[in-house]
This record gives sequence, structure tokens and C-alpha cells, in this order.
Amino acid sequence: MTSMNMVQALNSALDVMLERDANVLVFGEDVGFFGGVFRVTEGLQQRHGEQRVFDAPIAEGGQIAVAIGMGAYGLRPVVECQFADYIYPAFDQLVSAAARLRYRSAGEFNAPLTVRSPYGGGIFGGQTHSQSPEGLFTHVCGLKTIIPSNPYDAKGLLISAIEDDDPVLFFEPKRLYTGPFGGHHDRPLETWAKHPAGEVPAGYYTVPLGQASITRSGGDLTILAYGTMVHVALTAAAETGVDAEVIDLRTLWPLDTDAIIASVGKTGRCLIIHEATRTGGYGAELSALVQERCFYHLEAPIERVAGWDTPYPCEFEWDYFPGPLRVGDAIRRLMAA
Amino acid sequence: MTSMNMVQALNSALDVMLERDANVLVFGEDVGFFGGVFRVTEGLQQRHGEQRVFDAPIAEGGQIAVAIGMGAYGLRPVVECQFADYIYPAFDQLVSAAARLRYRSAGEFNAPLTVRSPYGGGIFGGQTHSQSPEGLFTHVCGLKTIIPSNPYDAKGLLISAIEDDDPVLFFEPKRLYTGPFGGHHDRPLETWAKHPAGEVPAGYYTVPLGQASITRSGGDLTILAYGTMVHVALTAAAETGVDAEVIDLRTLWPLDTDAIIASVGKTGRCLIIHEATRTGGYGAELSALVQERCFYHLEAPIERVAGWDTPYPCEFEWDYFPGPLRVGDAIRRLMAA
Amino acid sequence: MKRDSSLHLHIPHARFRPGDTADFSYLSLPRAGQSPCPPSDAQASATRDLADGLVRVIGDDGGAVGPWDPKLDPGLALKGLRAMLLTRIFDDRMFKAQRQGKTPFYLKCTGEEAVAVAQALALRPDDMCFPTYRQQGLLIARDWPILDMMCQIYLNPKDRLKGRQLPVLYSARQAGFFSLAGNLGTQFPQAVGWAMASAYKRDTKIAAAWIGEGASAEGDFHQAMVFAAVYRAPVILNLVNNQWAISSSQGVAGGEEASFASRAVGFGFPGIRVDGNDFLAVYAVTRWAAERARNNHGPTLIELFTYRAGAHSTSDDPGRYRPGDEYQHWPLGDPIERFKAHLIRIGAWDEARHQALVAEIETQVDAANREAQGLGVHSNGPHHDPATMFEDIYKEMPQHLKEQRAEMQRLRVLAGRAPS
Amino acid sequence: MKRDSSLHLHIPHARFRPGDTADFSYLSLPRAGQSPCPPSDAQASATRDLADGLVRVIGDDGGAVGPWDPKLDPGLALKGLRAMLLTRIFDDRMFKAQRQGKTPFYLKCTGEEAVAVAQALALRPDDMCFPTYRQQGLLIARDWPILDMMCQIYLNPKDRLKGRQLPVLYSARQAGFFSLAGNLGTQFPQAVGWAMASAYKRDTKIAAAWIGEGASAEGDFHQAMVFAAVYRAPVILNLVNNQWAISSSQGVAGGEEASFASRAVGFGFPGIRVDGNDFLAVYAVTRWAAERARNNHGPTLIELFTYRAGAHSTSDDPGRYRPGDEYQHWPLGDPIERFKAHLIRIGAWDEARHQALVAEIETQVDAANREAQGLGVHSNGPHHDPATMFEDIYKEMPQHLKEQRAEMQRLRVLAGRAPS
Ligand SMILES: Cc1ncc(C[n+]2csc(CCOP(=O)(O)OP(=O)(O)O)c2C)c(N)n1
Ligand SMILES: Cc1ncc(C[n+]2csc(CCOP(=O)(O)OP(=O)(O)O)c2C)c(N)n1
Ligand SMILES: [Mg+2]
Ligand SMILES: [Mg+2]
Repeated sequence: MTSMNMVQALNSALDVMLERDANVLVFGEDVGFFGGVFRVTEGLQQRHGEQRVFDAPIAEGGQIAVAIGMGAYGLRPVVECQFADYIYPAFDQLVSAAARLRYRSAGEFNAPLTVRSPYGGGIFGGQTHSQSPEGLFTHVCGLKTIIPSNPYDAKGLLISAIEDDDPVLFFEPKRLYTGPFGGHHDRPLETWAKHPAGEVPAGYYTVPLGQASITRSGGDLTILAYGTMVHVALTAAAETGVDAEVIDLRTLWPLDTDAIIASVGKTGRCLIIHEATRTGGYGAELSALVQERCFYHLEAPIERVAGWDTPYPCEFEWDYFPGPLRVGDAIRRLMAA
Repeated sequence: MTSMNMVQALNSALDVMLERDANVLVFGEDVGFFGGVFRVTEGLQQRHGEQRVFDAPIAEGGQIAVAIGMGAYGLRPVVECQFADYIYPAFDQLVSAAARLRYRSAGEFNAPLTVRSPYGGGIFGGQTHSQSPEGLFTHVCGLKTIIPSNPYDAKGLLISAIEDDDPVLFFEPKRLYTGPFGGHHDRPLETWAKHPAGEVPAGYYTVPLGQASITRSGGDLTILAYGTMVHVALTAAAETGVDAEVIDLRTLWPLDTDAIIASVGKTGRCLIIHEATRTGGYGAELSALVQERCFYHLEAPIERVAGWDTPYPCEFEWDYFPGPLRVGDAIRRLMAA
Repeated sequence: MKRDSSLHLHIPHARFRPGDTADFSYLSLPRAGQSPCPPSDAQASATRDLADGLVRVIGDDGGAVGPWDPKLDPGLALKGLRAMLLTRIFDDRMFKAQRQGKTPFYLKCTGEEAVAVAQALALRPDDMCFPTYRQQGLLIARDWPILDMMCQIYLNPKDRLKGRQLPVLYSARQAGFFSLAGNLGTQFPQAVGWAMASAYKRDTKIAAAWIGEGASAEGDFHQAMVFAAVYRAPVILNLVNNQWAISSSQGVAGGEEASFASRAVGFGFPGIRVDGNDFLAVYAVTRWAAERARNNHGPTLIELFTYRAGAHSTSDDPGRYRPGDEYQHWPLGDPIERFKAHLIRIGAWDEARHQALVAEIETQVDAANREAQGLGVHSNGPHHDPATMFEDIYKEMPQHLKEQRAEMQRLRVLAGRAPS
Repeated sequence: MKRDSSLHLHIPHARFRPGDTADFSYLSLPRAGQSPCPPSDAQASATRDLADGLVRVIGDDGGAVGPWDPKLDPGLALKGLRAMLLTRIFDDRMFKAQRQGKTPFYLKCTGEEAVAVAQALALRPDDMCFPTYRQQGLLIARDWPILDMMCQIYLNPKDRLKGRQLPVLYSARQAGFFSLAGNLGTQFPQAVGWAMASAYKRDTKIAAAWIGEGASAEGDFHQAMVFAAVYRAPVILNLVNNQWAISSSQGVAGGEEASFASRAVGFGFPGIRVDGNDFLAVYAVTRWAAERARNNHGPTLIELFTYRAGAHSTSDDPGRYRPGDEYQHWPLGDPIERFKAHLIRIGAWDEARHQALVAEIETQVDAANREAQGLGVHSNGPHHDPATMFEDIYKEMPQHLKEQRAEMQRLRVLAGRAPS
């Protein structure tokens, strides 16, 4: 075990997979010599050669398209999309091609690609460096969507994603790259060094796709969260003192429905939180699903706490970000209902 | 009043607006001389000239981009996207540019464009001529999304959309172009001629955006539907004999929440239906919202009947399409709960 | 500086519409044999004139002339003729089947048979093709069973794609034929990725992609050009300029002021425009590009200049937007007729053998068609089990799809469409 | 046919990396005055050599030579010099402000000032610009108040964009400056739409758009080229080739084997490559393209060949990927130094006046900066009311946003961040 932050854990996952499997290639904007604007691919080109790790033209659609072609040949490309906000030029290739290739060819071809992309706010990046577009992908059948919340999961899930034979979107909470973040932006930064999930095996291991993790168990309320918001949930639970169960979804889709049903069946209350805009966000699906499966157990309305239905405003990101105060407020309201 | 099918009503809306407002332009693939593959723009180039109604290169992204530029100049472009399945190449321009232009420029620029596109299945078009992508747009703040269910609304809503100063996605249920369709594909085709909403004023009128219409009032169950599924809801209601209230949303977003809350508050039961794939579809948002607003009135779980989470399979579209049998089954289940 | 008057918006026109007489005299067509043939490792700039010109081999008298004459082996030539004929007869038969309601959709490539057939023969069997819906000739030239194609068209239980895809959107991995997309253009940059993979693996296989001139307006075209140029991918990028995209003329795609082939030069790789109805020219140019790619000199853009003789598809009625008889006036003729005339002229073929071949192919197509129809047709089945629609979304079926499948089965029973 | 060996994948390289000595000798740079200047209604094919060449006017000795010499009016020249200097000094000041934490982000255009400034002066004030984040010089050359720009950079209450946008992503409709996007490339085809609208309205205003060489790989570049060609839009499409896209060399965007300008020829409109650090050449080429557009001859693609002298932005550390002193070796020099030398050489300027001008501009920038900082800075406010974030999503605020705004206000009170 080594202490790693999330950037290092992701780098290690790529390194391990480049080492194990000659069919793994890594490319994207600035990922080659430079090592990526968030340094996730640092040193990989130097170690594995420029045929394995290289810069790509600024053309997200082209990157995904060539990754699909490579997948059809038999490779396992891993593409970095520099910011999740810039994934839209690739939307057609992801939705019309990657997601449907296995289906439309009845299994003759598949698209075993992994798209890594930093998402979420908290770095004063304004509306085009802060988005959380996961809800656009969870609606698309044929895609898998993953969001880790800590270094250990990040590495294990990324390895699983690369080994997976279906197209996987792997969104990385950029706010968690260097440390856990409970949502109090005005407190000193934390690092992963002191966090148990900052202990990461140096070699190969996997965290299976499709399994949620219960990050905090509790009996009074279920909080469904992923990525950065897992830490906000933990903070809010601690601050309110409510006996909340925090479920870290890890894989958004396909979803670990059983874990959710079991928890809400037990607690009777459910709060769903995400940073993405509220309307039509992934929380809507979670809410609908919990309501369908747990209706007769519900003691209070399911609530969603999410990003406001506005772009992420640069100067006001801490009024935008659904922080522990807002989550705590919802927890109290739910417990009072 | 004239009897019009939906194609004619849409054609009339464009004709009226081309006549009234010199800033209105119509373009898209095959919309010029030919009049569009579904004939919606038939005769418009001949009547208004090729500077106003013209063919565009097959480049949906480019079409929306130039429409945004035209909007910035002061025009009101109306773009036809030949099939909703082909809107994805324009996704970035719609989401990153059109939806955000007013916001990011604090009102200096706006994108008063209308994107018309036929959506939905029922013509044996297979997976790339049958999709219902509305749920990808209702998640994006800054966009308005409209789906009419009959000729009268289609014309009035399209005129409102063109006059609206925000970007509007206007999805046309292609299965309803020539007649209402209750979902029994094995029965004789109906035409709009005998339908009251097939009576359409020849000139200018509007149907306001943001107002749902109660297509059938009832006291026992609320069905939320739009587009083709409104007719399926009516059929299923009739066939089950349940006193269902059918709400035709017309404008998906911004939503007429009041009408929904009032209805579910009265009936205590809610069924949501759409043709789009279920997971993360617009029905998820509707379900979440109804649950949040009407929790204490609900006597049964809110149900969703939607397209399966698969692409639309060519030969099995009638096993895919959520027809009156499936909707009726859900109605009965809800009434029994 | 000149005084400025007011601006005006230029709208491109089709050259003729219903009621007009088609006149192709605006085309400047060089005679056969006039284009030089540079070595296949030439600099892009050396191909400029090829990009603006038109490589032609078969002359008006049927003879093969000039440096591009591929000196085709007679066996291969007859294979090509046969494949073109089979493609055309197959198309006609399937078109009729659609009119009879036996399939919901069909799409012919009439007039463009030389494109796919000659190109297939110029490639190696394991080179990978990323075609559009109008290159059924690739499958036929690669001896893919037409029965298999028909079963897909009829959406019957032998349809390998399980009734999911629009007919004609084939997938045939074994034939090096990539799964066809309904979404225009998507395959073009994907082919570059495949070629990059082959190069990365130090393989010898190259990729070839096709796109219509209409679809070349999509961003995907540019992505293919950029990635192919940047990584010098071993790929042949074919742009089939059949003058029409449904009702829109090639001018609407940007072909008014320059050839499509000439776009390659600005990316630093060769562009060549070829008479797409000249089997020998298509074959020769494709060979040249394949040799170039296989020797690590990178991509080539080939513009195949041809004419869509028929409707866009069975859903289309071209009488609404073009005269109807213009194909008769198309100055580059019909690919099958021209190749036949050439073979007769060089003494490798004659009219009697031709009639016999046509008859043989008709019999073959009819036999396959009977067999395919016997296995089931769209209008009255049988089909695959609808439950198969839940397969292949993911490699392993997740829980929610199993539940949905069960729900669909329950409903089918309820509806009396499946036994309980 | 040659025997084939195995394929290999070509990966483009930067010419030098940290530790290397920058060597630009691979560039073949014509001397000033050597490019011919065709009439502005020339055929695209007549511009081929311009697309592959490099239009230069200011010679090594500071003199202006050749047919592209615009014979600039001295008043305009000094205006240009002043705007370039102001741009540079403004950039330096704002860069420092970011290092002081007064703004979260800044981005300079150092070394590229001639691009935006000369082009702004070659356009009319009401021609519409669709820039990238590196054309702040357009605003400055159009006399837009730097105070306004600073207020946005500091995200203070006078920020017209209400604290919403990343600093530097300006919007200034009155200055004919389109709202800047963070999404690279999106503006390029939008400009074509604006130009089409102007033509449709029989207006006389043209549009101009900018894109980086890196971003030109996006599909949007192609869309702009296609639509501009098809509708002969009155637009100037400017591609700023500053050799770098963050850490990637222009080869990664496809510039290894051909100039970017040469892409235009394949679309049937002119492409011209110009020395982007030569104020007179940039001005002249832009005038030429503007005249062409305004007289209904359609679009021009201009490649502005320049060098990004500084970091990509304040978030970037170029020392990780390039030597650091390469700009000293850049053979096309510095645009301000060269233009100053030219003006001195023709007797329109001298060193003393230059120093005085620099001092004056520094004072101007400092004064504006003090004023702007006095109005508020990112780090300690004041700012707009956060509630404004719910405005301008739609023209009229829908119910759900009013509810969300109220909820946010309630929470702010709860948090003690707003009075109850
Ligand atoms: C992205 C996308 N946009 C639109 C369509 C609808 N469409 C199908 S074929 C076609 C015309 C294509 O013309 P071209 O590329 O020239 O090919 P051709 O049919 O002439 O072979 C159009 C517009 C589509 N399939 N995909
Ligand atoms: C669609 C998109 N992809 C990626 C980015 C991230 N990004 C911002 S600037 C930049 C480099 C752009 O280089 P270039 O176009 O050459 O412009 P320059 O910075 O050199 O002026 C990148 C990759 C983005 N903003 N938008
Ligand atoms: Mg075509
Ligand atoms: Mg650059």
C-alpha cells in the first residue's frame, strides 16, 4: 500500500494497465509529453512510449471516433476529455456509435473504450470548467457511467472500466483530485494522506462495476450520492448528527438498485444529492426509482438537493455548489417530515 | 377554420410566420425545392423565395451554429433537423452555445432559434429513425422543449416557438403527422379530418408555451403524456373504463407544474408515459417532481410506462412501443394499488 | 478599394429540376488517358492536378489508355463484371420485394456499382471497410452470400442482426465490412482509428472508408481528415460524389467551386478525383492509394465522380426534384455498360456470354430470394423472438434489462401474442 | 507493386522540448515583399501560392516592401502601435493581478498583438467579430474602455457579465465583439451565420471569426468552411497559428505537411498565410479579404503565422513542455518591436516618443486598475448579488427558477451570508 491522491491513483491505474495489456492506448489533449493539464498521465509517455500515450488533436468527436475504430480492431483505448464540459462535440459518436455498436451488429463489434473526464465545480472555472453532464449519459442505453469518490475506488474502478468490454464514461471529481472535500471551501484544504481510501495498492486490483458502497451506515435516512457529494453527505450527516446512511453509488449505471432498496427499506427516508443541475438530472431517475420500489416504506417525500438550474457562475460557485449547509437543511427537513 | 393534418398545420405555421416577419428564415436538409422528406416545408421556397427557405448542407452542427449567428444578427431562424436521431452532431452548439448565450452575455445576445424535428417510432424506421431524445434537452437549462399532439396545437405552438426569444426544440411526433394514433397499429389508419383538433385556423394564432392542456378530465388517476402518447393514454383510458385525467404537457420545459399538482392532488394516482427509453427519461423528472409536490396525496406509487432501455428495434417496434395494452395494464395496476 | 454595394446571399442550385432538360455541359471532363500517374509515394502537392482533374482509363471507344491502365488480369475483370451485375440484379429484386411489402425499406446503388466492386477487388480481403449504405457491392465482390443479405432485408429468423436494424444496414465482420450506421459520417473517422490500430500493431492491413458527398459536410469528415493527416494513418478515404444527397445537389455540400478531392491537399495528403463509372480507373486509383497506405505513406482521399441513377431509397420519389431522365444524359455513362464494352473490345467478352451471365445471375438471385422468403419476410414472419431485443446492449445483461424483458414477455402473454 | 513491410504509427512531435535549444531553421520563410497581390476578386486557385507562402511587408531593415504594402496612413499606424502597446501592458498588469489573487484567471496574447489590433483596424467598426479568448486586442483597438474589461476580470459589481463568466471571456455587443465561449471552435461557424444574415438583409457589414490552430481540428472549423463556401458568406475566417495549443505543437492539429491556409483552396475560396507578427502584412491581408467579402466574392481563410510568447494562461506552466527561451529564437520577431522599428525607419516615430507613449499607457493602465480594484476584486469583493445568477437563463424567469432563487436566498440567510 502506498499513499496516493486521486491523481496518482488514476495515473497508477493507467500505468498498470499499459503494463499488463499491449492493447491499451492512452490519448487525449496534452496527455502525451506534458502529462495532462491535471497531471493524470504524467510520466506515462516517458515510460510506455509515444505509440502508447500520445497527444490528440483538439477534436473530442474525432478522439472518440478513432477510439471506436481502434476498439473494432481489438484495442482498448482510454481517452482523456480535458474537461467534461467539452465532451459534447463527441456526443454523437458516443450515443449513436459507441453505445449502439454491439447492439446494431448483434455482437460482431463492440466499443471497449473508456472516456476519462474531470467534472464538477469548485475551482472557479466558470460555466465551462465546472459542469456535471453525467445525467446526459445515464439516459443512453449501452453506456456505463462511473464516478469514483476516493483514490482507492478511482484506481480499482478505472482498471475495471478499461477491462470492461462496453463503453464506459469515467467522470473524475476534479475537486477531489488532491484531497477529500466535505464542502467547506473556507476551511483548510485536506489531503488524501490521512484518509483511509488514500491507501492504494501499487499494483493491479479492481473494484467491480455495478456495486455501490455504504460509506456510512445509519438507520434514519438514506443519502444517495456520488463523487464529491459523498464527502458533502458525510459532512452534513456529521454536522446534523442524524443517523444517516450514505451510499456512494460509484457506478451510476448500471445501478446497484438492491443496495438502495435495502437501505431505504430500512430507513424510510431518502435524500438524493448531486452537483449537476436539478431538472432531469440523474437524481430524477434515482428519485423515480426509489419511489417505485420503496413507496410503501417511505415516511417522507424523497428530496433532491442539486445544482440550481443555471450554468455554474464563476464568482458565485459557493452559492451554487450544494454544500453541507444545504444538504444538512434537507436532512433536518426530511427528519422532521 | 380549415381541416389540416399535422404536416399541413406545421406548413401553415411556417407560411404565416414567413409572411409576417421578414426575419424568419427556414432551412435544413431537403427543405428547399423538395419541401422536406416529410413535406412540412412543401411549397414554401416557391412562395417565399430561396433566400428565405433553402437547403442546408448535411451538417446539423453547422446548421445550428449558423442559426445562432443569424440570431445574434437579429433573425429568427427555423431549422429542420430531418430526424431527431440526427440531432446529436448539433448537441454542442445547442447545449454549449444556444442554451447559454443569453446567460453568458448577460442578455447582450440571445439565440431565438427554433429547431423542428420529427421524433418517435411507428414507421419501421429502426433505431436511427425512431428515437425520442427530448430527455437530453429537458436537462439543459436555457432550452425550451415542446412536443405537440395535434394539428391545432402544432401550429399554434410552432408560431409561439418562432416568436419566442429563447432557443426552442420543437419535436414533432411523426406518427401523428397524418392522423391521430391511439397505439393500435393493427387497426385502420385514422386521419385528422374527423378530429376536432384537425380544425385549424388558416391565419395567425398562438398556443402559449408553458401551458398544459387537459385532454380528458377525470377523477381517479392522472396520466401525464405528450406527443403520440397522449392518444395512447386516451385509448387506454377508454379501454380500461377508468376515470382518468389525461394531461397533455405540450411544453415539456418550462413545465406547467400547477396543472399537474392540481390534478394529482385531486386523483392521488399518477401514471407517466413516454416513448423514450425509461432510464433517465423525462418521465423520471416528472415522477420526482410529482412525488416531491404531491407526496401526501399519493395513494399508489407513481408509475412510468416508457420505451424499454434498448434501441428501437426495427422489426419489433410494436413490442417496443408502449401501446394501450401496456398503458392499460399500468392503469389497472395503479387503480388496484 | 472598390465601393461596396449591398451584400446578397448566394444559394446554390441544382442544375435542373423537373421539367428541365438535363444538361451536363458545365462539366469539364478530360478524355481518358490524360492524367499522369505519379509514384504512390508522391508528395501531396504533386497530386494537385489529379485532385482537380478526373482519372479516366476506359476511352469512348472502349479501349484502356494511359498511365493509369491497371492492365487488369482477365479473371479479375470478369469477377468484377459479374459482381457489378449481381449487385444490380440483386438491387432490382430487393427493390421489388419492398414494393411487395416484404421488407419495409430498400436502397439501391444503381449506376454506382463500379465504386464498391472495383474498390473491393483492389483491396485485400482482410483490409477493413467502413462503408455507407450504398456499398453493398463490397459484400458482393467479396463473395458474401446474398442469402445472408436477403435474410436481413426480410428481417427473418436468419437475419444475423436479429431484426434490429433497418434493412441494408449490414454488418459482416468476416467480410471486413464494418457495421453500417444510420448516422451519416460516423464511420469515416472510425476507419482512421482502425487504421491507426493496425499501424500501432505493426500489422499490414489497411482500412478504407466511404462517405457520400452530402454527408461530407458533417464534422466527422473533418475529423477523419485531421486524424488521418496527423497520424499518417494507412487509410483510404473515399468520397462518393453521386451528385445528389436525396434532393440536394452536390453544390449544397460545397462542390460548386472546387472538387471534393482537392480538400486533401490542404491536409498534406493526396486527393484524386476519378471517373467513378470507369471500372478500370476506380480499380487503378484504389490500388495506388492502397499501395501508398501499405507502405507507410499515409492516407489518400479519393473522390469517386458518379451519378445516383435511381431514387435515394424506397422512401424517396425523385420525380419531385429532378427531371427523371437525366441519367440518360450523364456524360460518364453506365459503369456496367462501359466495362462490358471494354471487355468486348479487348476480346475478353462477348454479347452472348454476357446474356448467359445475366441469366445465370438472375437464376441465382431468384433462387436465393425464394430461399430467403421461405425463411420468413417482414410482412408475415416468422421473425426472431422479440425478447432478443434486450440482448447485446451490454456484454452481460444487467438486472434492469432482465426485468424489462420479463415485463415484455408478461405483456405479450397478456396480449395473446405469446403462450403463457 | 512494392512489397509491403509492416505498418507503423506516426506520432507528431514538438520540434523541441525543455532542455533543447529551439531551432526554427525548418521553417522556410520568404523575404518581405515577395508574395504577389492578386485582385481581391481573384479565383481561389490563384491564391494557392499565397496559401502555402507567407505574406510579409516589413523587411529586415524595417522598410515596407512589395505589392502588399498597405501604405498605411500615419495616424492609423500610431493608433495601431498604441493599441498593441496598451494590449501588452494591460496583459502584464492583469497577469500580475491574478498572481495577487485578485482574479482567479488571466490569459495574455503576448507576441500576438498584431493579429487582433491590425485586423480590427482593417475592419469597419460595425463589422462583427467572433473572436477567441486571445483577441483582447480587438476590444482595445476599438477603443473599448479597459476599465470595463478590468471590472469583468475582477468580477466586481461593475462586471457587465455579473460575475458569471470566467474572466477574459468578454462580451461587448456595442464593440461588435461576440460573447466569448469557453468551448473552442463554436464561434467559427456562428460567424458564418451572422455573415449570411447580413447578406440576407442586404446589409454592408461583414463578419470576422478567429480560431486557434489547435481548435481548428474541431468539426466546427469544417462547418464554418462548408457553410461559408456554399453560401459565399461575407466572412473572414482567421486561423491564428501560434504554434502551440497548450502543450501540443501545431503538428498535432495537422500542420506538419501543409499550411492551414491551404485548406481553403479545397473549398474553392482563397487561403492566405501571413506573417502574423508583421503589422502591415496582417493589415493588408485583412483589408484584401474584407474588400473581397464586401463585394460579394465570399469568404477568405487567413492563417496568421505567429508565436505564443507566454504561457497558455495563468493555469499553465510552459516550462514543463518547452525550452522557455524559444521565443527569443522565433524568426518572425516581436510584432511591437518590428512595427516600432518600421515607424522609426520611415521617420514617423522615434525612441523618445515611444518611451513617452509607454509611460503614458502605463499610467493609463494603472489608473484604470486602481479604479477597477476600488470597485471590487475577486478575492474580497464586493460582487454582484448572487441572486442574479438566476437571471438571463430565459428572457422571462420561469417559476422553477424563481423558486430556486428564493431557496438560495433562504439558505444564504440561514448561513448568515445575507440579512434575513
Ligand atoms: C447525421 C445524419 N443526418 C441526416 C441523415 C438523413 N439522410 C440519410 S441519407 C441522406 C442523404 C445523404 O447523401 P449523400 O451523403 O450524398 O449519400 P448518398 O445517399 O448520395 O449515397 C440524408 C440527409 C442521416 N442519416 N444522418
Ligand atoms: C471543445 C474544447 N476542448 C478543449 C478545451 C480546452 N482548451 C482550452 S484552450 C486549449 C488549447 C487551444 O489551442 P489553440 O486553439 O491553438 O489556441 P491558443 O490557446 O493557442 O490561442 C484547450 C485544449 C476547450 N476549451 N474546448
Ligand atoms: Mg450523394
Ligand atoms: Mg494555438
